[in-house]
Amino acid sequence: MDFNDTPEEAAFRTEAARWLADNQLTAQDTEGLSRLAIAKLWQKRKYDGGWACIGWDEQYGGRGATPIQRVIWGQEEEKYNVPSRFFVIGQGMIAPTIMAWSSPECCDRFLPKLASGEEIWCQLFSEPASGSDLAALRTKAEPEGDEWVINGQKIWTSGAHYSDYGMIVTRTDPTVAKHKGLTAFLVDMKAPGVETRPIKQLTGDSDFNEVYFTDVRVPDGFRLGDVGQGWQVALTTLMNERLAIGGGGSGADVPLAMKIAREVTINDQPAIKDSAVRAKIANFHVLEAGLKYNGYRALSALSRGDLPGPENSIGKLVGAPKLQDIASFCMDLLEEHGALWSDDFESLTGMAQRSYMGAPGLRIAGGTDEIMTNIIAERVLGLPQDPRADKGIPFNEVPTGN
Amino acid sequence: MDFNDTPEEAAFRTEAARWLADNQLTAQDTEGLSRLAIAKLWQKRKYDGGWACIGWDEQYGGRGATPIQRVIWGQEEEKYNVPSRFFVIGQGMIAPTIMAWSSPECCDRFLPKLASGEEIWCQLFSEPASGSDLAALRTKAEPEGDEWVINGQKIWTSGAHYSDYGMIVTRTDPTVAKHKGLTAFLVDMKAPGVETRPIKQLTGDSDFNEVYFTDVRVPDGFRLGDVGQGWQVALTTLMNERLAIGGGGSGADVPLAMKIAREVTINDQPAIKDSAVRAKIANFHVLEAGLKYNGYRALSALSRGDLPGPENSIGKLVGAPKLQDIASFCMDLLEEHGALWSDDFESLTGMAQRSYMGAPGLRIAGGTDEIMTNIIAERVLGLPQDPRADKGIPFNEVPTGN
Amino acid sequence: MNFEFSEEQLMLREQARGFLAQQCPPAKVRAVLDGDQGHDADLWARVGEMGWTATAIPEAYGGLGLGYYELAIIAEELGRAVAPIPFSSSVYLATEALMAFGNETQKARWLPVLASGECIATFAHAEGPGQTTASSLATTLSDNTLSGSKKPVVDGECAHIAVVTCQSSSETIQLCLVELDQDSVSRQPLQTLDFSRGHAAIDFTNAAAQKLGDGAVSWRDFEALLDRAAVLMAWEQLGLADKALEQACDYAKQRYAFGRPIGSFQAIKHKLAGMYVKNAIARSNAYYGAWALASGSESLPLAAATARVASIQASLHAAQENIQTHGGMGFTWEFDCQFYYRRAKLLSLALGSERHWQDRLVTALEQQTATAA
Amino acid sequence: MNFEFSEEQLMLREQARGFLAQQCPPAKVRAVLDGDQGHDADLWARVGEMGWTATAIPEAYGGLGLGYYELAIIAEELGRAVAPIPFSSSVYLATEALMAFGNETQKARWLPVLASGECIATFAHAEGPGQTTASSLATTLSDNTLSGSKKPVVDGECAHIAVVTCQSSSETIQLCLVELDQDSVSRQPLQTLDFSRGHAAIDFTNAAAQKLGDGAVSWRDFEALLDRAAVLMAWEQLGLADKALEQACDYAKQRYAFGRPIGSFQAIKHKLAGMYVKNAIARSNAYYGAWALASGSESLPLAAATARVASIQASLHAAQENIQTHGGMGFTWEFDCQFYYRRAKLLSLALGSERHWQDRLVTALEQQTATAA
Repeated sequence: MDFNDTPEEAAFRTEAARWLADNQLTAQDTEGLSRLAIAKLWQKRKYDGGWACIGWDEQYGGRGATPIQRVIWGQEEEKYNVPSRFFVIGQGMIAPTIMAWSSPECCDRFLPKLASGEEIWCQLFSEPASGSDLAALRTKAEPEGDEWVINGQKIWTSGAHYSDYGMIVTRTDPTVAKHKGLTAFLVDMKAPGVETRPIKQLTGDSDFNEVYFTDVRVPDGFRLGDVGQGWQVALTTLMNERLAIGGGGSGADVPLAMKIAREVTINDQPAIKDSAVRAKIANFHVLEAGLKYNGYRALSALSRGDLPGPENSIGKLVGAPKLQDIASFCMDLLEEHGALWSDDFESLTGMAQRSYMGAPGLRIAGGTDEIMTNIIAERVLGLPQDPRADKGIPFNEVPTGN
Repeated sequence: MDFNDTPEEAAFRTEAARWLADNQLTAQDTEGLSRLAIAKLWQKRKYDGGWACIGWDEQYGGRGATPIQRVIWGQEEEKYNVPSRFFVIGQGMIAPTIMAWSSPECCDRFLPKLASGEEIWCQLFSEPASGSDLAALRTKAEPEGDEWVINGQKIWTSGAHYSDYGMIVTRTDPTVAKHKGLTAFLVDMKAPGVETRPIKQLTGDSDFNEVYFTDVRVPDGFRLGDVGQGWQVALTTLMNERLAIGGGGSGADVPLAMKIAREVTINDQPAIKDSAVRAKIANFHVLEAGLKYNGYRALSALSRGDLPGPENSIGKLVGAPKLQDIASFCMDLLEEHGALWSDDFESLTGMAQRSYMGAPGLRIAGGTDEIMTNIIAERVLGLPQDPRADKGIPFNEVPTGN
Repeated sequence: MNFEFSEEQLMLREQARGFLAQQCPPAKVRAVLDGDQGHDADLWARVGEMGWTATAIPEAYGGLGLGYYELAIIAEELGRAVAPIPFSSSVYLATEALMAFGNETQKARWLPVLASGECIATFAHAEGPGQTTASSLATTLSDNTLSGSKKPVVDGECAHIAVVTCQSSSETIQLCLVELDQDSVSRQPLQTLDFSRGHAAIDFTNAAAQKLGDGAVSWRDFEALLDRAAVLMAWEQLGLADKALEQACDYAKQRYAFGRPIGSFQAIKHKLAGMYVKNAIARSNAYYGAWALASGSESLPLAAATARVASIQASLHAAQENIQTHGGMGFTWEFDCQFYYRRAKLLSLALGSERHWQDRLVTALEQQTATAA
Repeated sequence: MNFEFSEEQLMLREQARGFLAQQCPPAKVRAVLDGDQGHDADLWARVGEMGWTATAIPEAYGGLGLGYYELAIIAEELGRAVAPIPFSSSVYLATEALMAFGNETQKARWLPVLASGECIATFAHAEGPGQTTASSLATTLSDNTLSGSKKPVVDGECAHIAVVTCQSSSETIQLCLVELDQDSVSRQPLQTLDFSRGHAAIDFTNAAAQKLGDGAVSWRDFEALLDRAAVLMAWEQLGLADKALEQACDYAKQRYAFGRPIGSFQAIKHKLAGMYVKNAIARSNAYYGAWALASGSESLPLAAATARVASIQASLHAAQENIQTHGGMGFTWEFDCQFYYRRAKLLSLALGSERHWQDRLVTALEQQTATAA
């Protein structure tokens, strides 16, 4: 075991760090710009310097970097406060799908502009009646000449309101089994008939949208895979979602709990001296450290040239409920004061509350706790599937309760 | 709310208490007798005095008492150290089944001797391949003249080795659906072909048996209900099992944990001063008190003439894991010393260990945690059943994995 | 043995539930949540007309002279309805403080208007983050002059009067009564994570105030006041927990995935059964708490702490797993799941947190053992 | 970045697993459980021949001079096999104490026979129920004469020598080395809930003993010894936890109820996934613990406590839910589930319980923050 880079890794890291130091955004560069504009500026600068989407082939703007090089680049880039979330879906999840399933023309048309940040993408999978049961989607696509006409509603679409294009999965045949009647397309989000409405969340924020499609026309050339192959196409996207090794993001954590516990008192002593407080903090640390070192093990696998396995799916499953619990615990330490709403997320209460309000969403988005647990049981432990009430039944005959 | 008896209840309690005081077993009575012999002696004395099985009709030896009178009698009798467990299955579970499903001849033949303690009964339901899935039993009964011939194996039979009779559920038709091909019988446990073998448990004790049936002959008059009605008959027995309101039994509990926590130290202070210890004890008390007052609420329902509902099934579901947890916690307080095996169950470690070793059985016997949880979900909350892979399929075609 | 409410009490429950279904539907809660008022003044007025604020106040002071069983029942229903009104501050705490510690003049002056609901009272104790103890209190009262800062004060933005805790000694506490509409009192409205209940920071700068009763109150008597409020709060939390469970069950029966109701999946059905079990434990403990409160039992400290810990655990769990059962919809502003999630956490932070009551529970157990020995 | 064992180390694991499958099948564990010996002497001899007892001992003292990664790997495999041998006492504790604190003469005398396995050593610390601290120790050493009672001493019934803790000051501890086969040492064999590991109470009445090293050891250095052992113990617990999970999964795939494998019911499959998650967290923390131990990192106290707490939680949970998954059969003497249940609890009580290590973990976190500041 060795936490240090190999000589090759170290050389790559030096090169990356140097470029970043030389090309970082200055206050002057970003003055007056929105987060989105800053993100586009930075992405373009990386693209021009050959540091955008480094894992991609050169022809699309990348440099054919290895997975561990991508991680090293990420670690170095993370040291600078650059906005990146606008591109995660397009570059991390949809681009690999385009590479795998679309025509060379589409690749040439879309990938370089994805890499340069010129075009932003969203993913249109979920629907009101298909959440955990993703393949139960109902948005229709019907052929008309060499076009398809899309009608239906998508939901939980991040970034739909600022996206240029989207990847959509539709039902093209409701008379065959659920997974068999789907077809995937690329869709112009500015096309007539596309309407986006923000969803207000529990937190008060609106990170997601509903997107309505009314007679939206898509050329057949924007089809991904064959007609009826939409589920396999979607799986490529989802697999890339799971493979994305991201930083855990910020939120209530052990350092925050320790900080609060040093500042408040219990029975007129610092709360950190209280044994019950200590036991809880210790348990939270076990989870946080376990996830951190789990991540190190996944990196080691990448470094050896292996792909991390499905055991990586414990991250969200452990992390989201832990976030909820530790946020609640931090508020408890503050007693009644813990309830005071603070928009200052740097403050003790603000960070705890933001986490407490956001955690329920984290436990649901991208696969609920229950779905993630099923995945571990079936794919890691090899346990048998649940009996499937919808198996082999034409989609339009599957019970829906209505 | 009032914890006191109604005037009628108080009068009954006084009468019961007086009889018990006048008729209690003396040291002289029990000298040299086994627990079983003492139990039989006491049961006979109650029978002769009109205090056996008081809820039964007079013709079978009872006095037609109300449910709350039975509870009051139980509370008063509990004050005397009398062994009763030998009769619980026969009197509490099988007798109601006999009353509901057997011929008047069988009632007259068996019930008075059940009430007087002259005959002891066991319940022969579970089999190696039918545990949680009780109706999947395979022991065969085949008609021959006006007799039935039984072949097969039962398991987890409490008291089989000292029982005179048993109630057995058998499969009389394997070609119909699982629940439909069953028939129940009374069976003489001393008949040729009945062989009993004790099962050694995790605890080292042998409370249960395997019972093998080889060409055991049972007269058709010993049948309970019609041929094919065995499942309904068994449900009568199981319902009475759930209705039995018993004392929780002894084991590791909050008073034990408090006692240990006062005697051992943490950081050279009594462990009871440690905040983490206190938080755990508080949580255990919440469960213990909750179950206790849940029991009071069930008694109130009885007192009003209502039957306690299925919500009573939380007792074992909460109590068994709690027992396991608090036993483990008590051992932790003792540190390495907590592992020392003690046959003295009155000692601090002995009680904790007995509970720790016994709790896994309690979480399984009479319905696993998982089955009890399903019962609450379906019968109390009205949630839909699991899809049934064996529904409507002939029993001999249900997948068994073999 | 009768460990159940009486017929009349059960009828009161039905009545209260029906009243709140009419007068406090989710839309009313949402209106306060989305609006800039800290409570629903109209609902408060109607609750006053129903006599709920008068429940436990003796008839001599304009109350109904009913008991704590009735108040527990009302608390449960208010919890189910997530009612956006200052009931707990005014009734469980301030009114109780007046009845326990006030002198005759004070009772005669304030109890009738508290009973009618004309006057809203609150209870100002916390002085910033963390636990408030006899020795941490910095607010002072001398010569009927009150100085100090209280934050947060639940329902402090709408209350007319406040019972305020002031420093005394390490083993006693001075309570005082202060009218909030005076120049030397300044109020800063505060939002909490539950937008449907107003809070405030209140600064007293030589404000006119009077001692509640005649002198300082022992810490033990003060804790008894909190014990009483904790029982009622436990019932409110229990009502909330049961409502959240019902909502989750309803959704699980009606929402389909993979061709069947999600409530037929053990992942969901066992989750809901787990919520039910916690609620059942909390309910039985709340019954005992109500009995101990109503009967003036010596076991009140233990009964209150047990009921409170059980209800905190049940309500937080039910509220969060209700959202989880609803999936993405549960996380939207549009769905009502958020009401329970916000309120459950708010109530769990009132009167001292889970750890505080766990500690008190064991103290009560120790005292019980000591008494028995 | 390489946070994985080397090829050679992974090969050692395969080899160790194969060896134990042959030499320590469940029947061997059962033989000790059912018999009246506290360990399997034959297995111990073979383990010595394999050089496992010599793993971390320098070559100069007859050891293999390998490191702690190798010892962690062996510990994991011993845990999987529930090996009934005094490995942890002799290797993780006594040998380590000798290497850390012994003088040259002591090392030269004892390490070679510990390396070969000829000599079994144990570590005698506890003196009755509850926590043992510097100030609670009553055993004394003066002029090479040892007096006191140690109970329980793990593997004390078969050990030849013992490292014994004696009182010194409130901040130091005196360790001594004592040969157990002498008249002034009396041993009383003790059974624990794990019948497959012998224990003893040992009374020393002016027994001949010698200081380990030259003087008292600081409490901090003593804790470092326990930290080192805790990492290795965590690996042993982890091996046990993984084996229990595997057993439960195998059973859940093969046992049918209601016409399908019980492992297809979410009640069971989510239970098993939950065990997997705890084990995965424990494994990642154990990796970091091994790294901190092997590299002599300053983060050893935090890494050790984290690994230990995670492994206690994972192994107790896995062992108990393995029984639950097996239903009635899991509760029989005949099935092997009991091995894991007994051993998991025994190991969780060694070296200080969960609460002890939770406390140490936060102390280490506090020190880390203090250092960073």
